[in-house]
Amino acid sequence: MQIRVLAFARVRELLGDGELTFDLPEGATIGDVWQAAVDRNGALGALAESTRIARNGRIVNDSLESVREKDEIALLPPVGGG
Amino acid sequence: MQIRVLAFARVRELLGDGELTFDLPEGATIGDVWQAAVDRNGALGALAESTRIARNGRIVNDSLESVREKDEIALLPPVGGG
Amino acid sequence: MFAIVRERIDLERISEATRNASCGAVTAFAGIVRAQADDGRPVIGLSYEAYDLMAIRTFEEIADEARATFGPCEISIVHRVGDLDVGEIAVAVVVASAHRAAAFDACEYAIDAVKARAPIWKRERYADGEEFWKDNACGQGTPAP
Amino acid sequence: MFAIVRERIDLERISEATRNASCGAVTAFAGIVRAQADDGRPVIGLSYEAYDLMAIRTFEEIADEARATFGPCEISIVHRVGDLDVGEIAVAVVVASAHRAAAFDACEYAIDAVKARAPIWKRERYADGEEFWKDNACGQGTPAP
Repeated sequence: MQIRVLAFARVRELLGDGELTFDLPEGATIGDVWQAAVDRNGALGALAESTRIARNGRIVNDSLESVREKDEIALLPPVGGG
Repeated sequence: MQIRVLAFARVRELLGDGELTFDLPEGATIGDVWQAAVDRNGALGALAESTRIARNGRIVNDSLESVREKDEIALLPPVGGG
Repeated sequence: MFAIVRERIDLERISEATRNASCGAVTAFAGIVRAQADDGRPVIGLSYEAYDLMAIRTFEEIADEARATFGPCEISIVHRVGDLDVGEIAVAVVVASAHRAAAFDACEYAIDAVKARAPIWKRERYADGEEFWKDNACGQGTPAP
Repeated sequence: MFAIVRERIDLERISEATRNASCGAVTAFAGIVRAQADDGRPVIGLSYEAYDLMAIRTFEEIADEARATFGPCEISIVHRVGDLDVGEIAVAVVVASAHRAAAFDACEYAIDAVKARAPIWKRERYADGEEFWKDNACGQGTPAP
């Protein structure tokens, strides 16, 4: 299935684009999305501890949560608003 | 001597004007200024406890402090800014 | 900026006049004319008067006290006088500082002090035509006589 | 008003959009682009980006939390994105309330929360041409993988 992935700030820079489409098997999880991102650029691995992932605008705390076609997954490095 | 007296809010209303000139003897005190005001309208007497007096823009705490020609004396009822 | 004004108060303009390139944080307080008195009585507006010279000096003193207590910052205090309608800004305090905690503390200190002792008076005008002087406090100092 | 904007932020306009006739107190915080980084390095500007949809939802949650904690009030949170110059407003929080103590508390709560967890990113641009992402915090939640 096609999963829409948004990437911001330094994660965006490492992935080369702020909006990507990942092709993942049915039943893929949040953890699989992250792994697919790291497969695109291994340098992302160093950001694993500090990156949060949101699914349809809400933070996901369980990397085993599955994703569905049409989900919008966002990769969020440490924030710096204000 | 001629003393310039400013009156504000309800004190102004009781004295009929916001800017008055009192004719007081040399050596007159802050207390004498207040008494001259009460002489103009006895209803001011009820405001004695709540009224403050400033001389040239600074609060005077001693009613025996003397006033001088060209002083600007202000009669200040309870404040309500903001 | 310390001022008594007759015109409409604009928070953005005061903020721009207060902050500089070293200020990362601006805090502001605006006191607005409410449609109801504290007892719920409908209000159509407020009328303010001030002893301008002493009010501005009092604003300066309050700003000095805030800086002595909360650290260096830029402070503006502007109070409007004359007849104000419901929803209009009567007073604005703006503090610009390097960091925000001090800016909040200084702003709250300043508005509390302005209300407690600046020589400014407020008349509440009610929907039924009555009007009354509305006091906050007796100001500083001891009684007059 | 909860918004991510690309245009200049005007505190007065946000204040007018936030307050109503029952609000006697408006408090505001504006975060300004400073000419120096925390380490003193000269800064020529900041660039912000946001995950708009989630940022606005986060602003709404923060406002709900502030109301639950400090009582009823109107809250606006507006953050600007794009390239900002020194002295420009990056973020504004405006709180309108019947009384001022709650308005100050809610405003400070909201800006602290915005900085800690809204999905917004900041790049500091230095006078020497270098640029770095400047973090406040890791946001809410647990690590990704």
